Amino acid sequence: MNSSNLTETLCIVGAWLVTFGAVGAYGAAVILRGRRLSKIVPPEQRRWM
Amino acid sequence: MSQSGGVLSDAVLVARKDLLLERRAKIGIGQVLPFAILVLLLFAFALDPDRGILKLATPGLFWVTVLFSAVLTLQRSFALEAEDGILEALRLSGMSPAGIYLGKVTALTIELLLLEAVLVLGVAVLYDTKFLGIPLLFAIALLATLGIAGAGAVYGALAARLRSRETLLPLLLLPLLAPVLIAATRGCEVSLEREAMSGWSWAALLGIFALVYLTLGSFLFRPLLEDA
Amino acid sequence: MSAIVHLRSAVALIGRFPALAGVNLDVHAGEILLLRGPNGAGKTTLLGVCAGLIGLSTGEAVVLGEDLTTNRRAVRRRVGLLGHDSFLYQDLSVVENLDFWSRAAAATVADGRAALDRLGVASRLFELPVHSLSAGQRRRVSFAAMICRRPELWLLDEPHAGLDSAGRDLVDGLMSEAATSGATVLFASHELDRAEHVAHRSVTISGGVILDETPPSTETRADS
Amino acid sequence: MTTTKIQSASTVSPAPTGTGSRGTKVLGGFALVFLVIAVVYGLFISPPDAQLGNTIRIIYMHVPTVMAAYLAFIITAVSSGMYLWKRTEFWDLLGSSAAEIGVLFFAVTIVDGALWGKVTWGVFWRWEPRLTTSAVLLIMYIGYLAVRAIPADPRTRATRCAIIGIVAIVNVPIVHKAVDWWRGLHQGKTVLGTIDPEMGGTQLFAMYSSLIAGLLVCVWLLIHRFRAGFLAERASDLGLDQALEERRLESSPATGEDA
Repeated sequence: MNSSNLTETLCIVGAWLVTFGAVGAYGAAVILRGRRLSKIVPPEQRRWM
Repeated sequence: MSQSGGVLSDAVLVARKDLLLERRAKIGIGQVLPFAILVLLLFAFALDPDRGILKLATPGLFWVTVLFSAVLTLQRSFALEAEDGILEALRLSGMSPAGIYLGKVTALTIELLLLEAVLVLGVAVLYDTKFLGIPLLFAIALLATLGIAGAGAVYGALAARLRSRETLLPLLLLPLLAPVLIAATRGCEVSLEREAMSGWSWAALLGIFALVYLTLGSFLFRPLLEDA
Repeated sequence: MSAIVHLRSAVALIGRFPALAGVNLDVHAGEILLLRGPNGAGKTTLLGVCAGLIGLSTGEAVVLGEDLTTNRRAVRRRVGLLGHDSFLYQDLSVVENLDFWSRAAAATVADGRAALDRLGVASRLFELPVHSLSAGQRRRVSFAAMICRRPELWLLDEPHAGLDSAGRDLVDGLMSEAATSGATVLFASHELDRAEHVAHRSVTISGGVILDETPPSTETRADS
Repeated sequence: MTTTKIQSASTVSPAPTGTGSRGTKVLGGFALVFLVIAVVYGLFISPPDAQLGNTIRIIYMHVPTVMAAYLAFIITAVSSGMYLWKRTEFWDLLGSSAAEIGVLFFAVTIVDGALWGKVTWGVFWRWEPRLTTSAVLLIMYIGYLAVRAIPADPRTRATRCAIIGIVAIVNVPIVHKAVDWWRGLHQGKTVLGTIDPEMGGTQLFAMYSSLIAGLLVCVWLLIHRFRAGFLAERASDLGLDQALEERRLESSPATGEDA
């Protein structure tokens, strides 16, 4: 009983952590990549709508 | 566009050329077929035949073997077109891309069907399978093979010029063929009378798969030949 | 006379490398034009552009009256390209290759056989697979597969390479014959002595541009 | 500062130093609000489900991610078709960006599904139709990314990817059908996949807010990824003018090594 409750809690917390962790890490990687590339590309070619 | 001939005559020309190449080089008979039989033997070693697992799993093992052999056949079939500037020559020839595609698919289907015929004999002898529901078995084999060749020719052509084609083609193709594996295996189980459900709905699914990919391939082969 | 090949500021990229960096070139009907230049100058790319195989990223290209910037496919059946590659199936025999390629290009099997005769391919070789031929013999078969389509524009990349002197004479003869019968020949060669003898005119390509544009005129109407 | 003539209604400001813009900031803000609501309601306020118990809290993550993944794959498919028609860089970049995001969300979906399975069935994996289908589809799109990663001429690479994008999406319903029939449909469709209409008010609220948050995050990521891809293309173009110059200089003498 107790151990199954523990598994349940772990799995629920795990699911949220995996989701937020993976999406967050990907988002951070994309944004950092964008910043790095922005330093190379001349400003007139990076005007966003 | 192709002024003379048209899609069908181009397809016949390409299919006859491919079958002639197989007759001359004998890669299918000399290498792919022995490989397929070897896989059947290995399955027998891996799954102890005395416990009856082999018998239960026969349709699945058969189709997995066919899929692996199909990957090899496809690789060979499109490696031929990628060397010696053949792809440029095909583009220069003015043949319709859909015709070339359908020709490749026809030749592949015939080669794979022959391979399956030999494998069925192998299964019958090695695994002691009894065949019932022969018409269904034929329909399943034909439609599944058309689907494998139809989808395979698209990805075979796409991977042909890549340096990593040996690893990439199975990665791309096998997930795509998962429905074919499921439907063909289940359909065969029905025809071997292990399942109660009607097998013709599986044949219909295979038919839809084949139709979808033959249509798609006929349209996609032009950009594939031009730019991929 | 209008130009069979008309290129203006043609830039062609191979990957991201500018193999052609702004080519201006006119080739006139019935002309035999020699393309000279060091390795990697862009000769092969230029021939590929004329054949409609390689697209331009900028510039104009009109070949045999077809605008290649809008449609590269229309020109293909009307040109014959002899490249570095053999364009032959190695496992098929000589006649099987010729039969396939002649029919693929909407010519007849008889055209293919005639072309083999024309190239002096001995009939004892007909049934041999292409991979067992010598380089020179293979070159003759490739050449036969090219001329059986009766191209209006011949694009030859090193047509003399790998041939014996009899073969080279034969190629020169074929080029002259083609030009007199109304076709146009554009060929790249390193065999300058021989090539300059057969060519009506020559241009040098280097670094992806034509160095000596013989017609000084800027626009299409070069000569009348 | 550099005053470019293409200043739209947005603020007159220097060129951005990254892939962000006012639009993405607003979008990201909304996404953040919904995410906070989703966390508060999904993890704390909403009660356990009558049937699913506390595992419904995994579903609050599972449904948004799978929906975001399908949205991304649909964008990839549409962009692939549009690329083959229009042949513009825009559609190529949009399609490949969406495919990458789709794979991300789909992988997360499968992990969430397995965790849900661990609680519900006691095992991480069962040959349950939806899990199986998802695994097959995920590998299909991993193949797409593998092809994308192969260096090639931009047009060639874009064409290859567009073809795979089209072929893959066509396969989605077929895989679904095949796997559903294969397993004989013993898992109810409402459990994993769509929203159960029987849900209570706070549960529904938690579900919808996490769903909206998921889709907003997906679009936000897509815009950033698209811009990063665009910048990467411009960065590799940078050499082009220079390469053309260098190429023309090759024609000066002393470089010829005639045979």
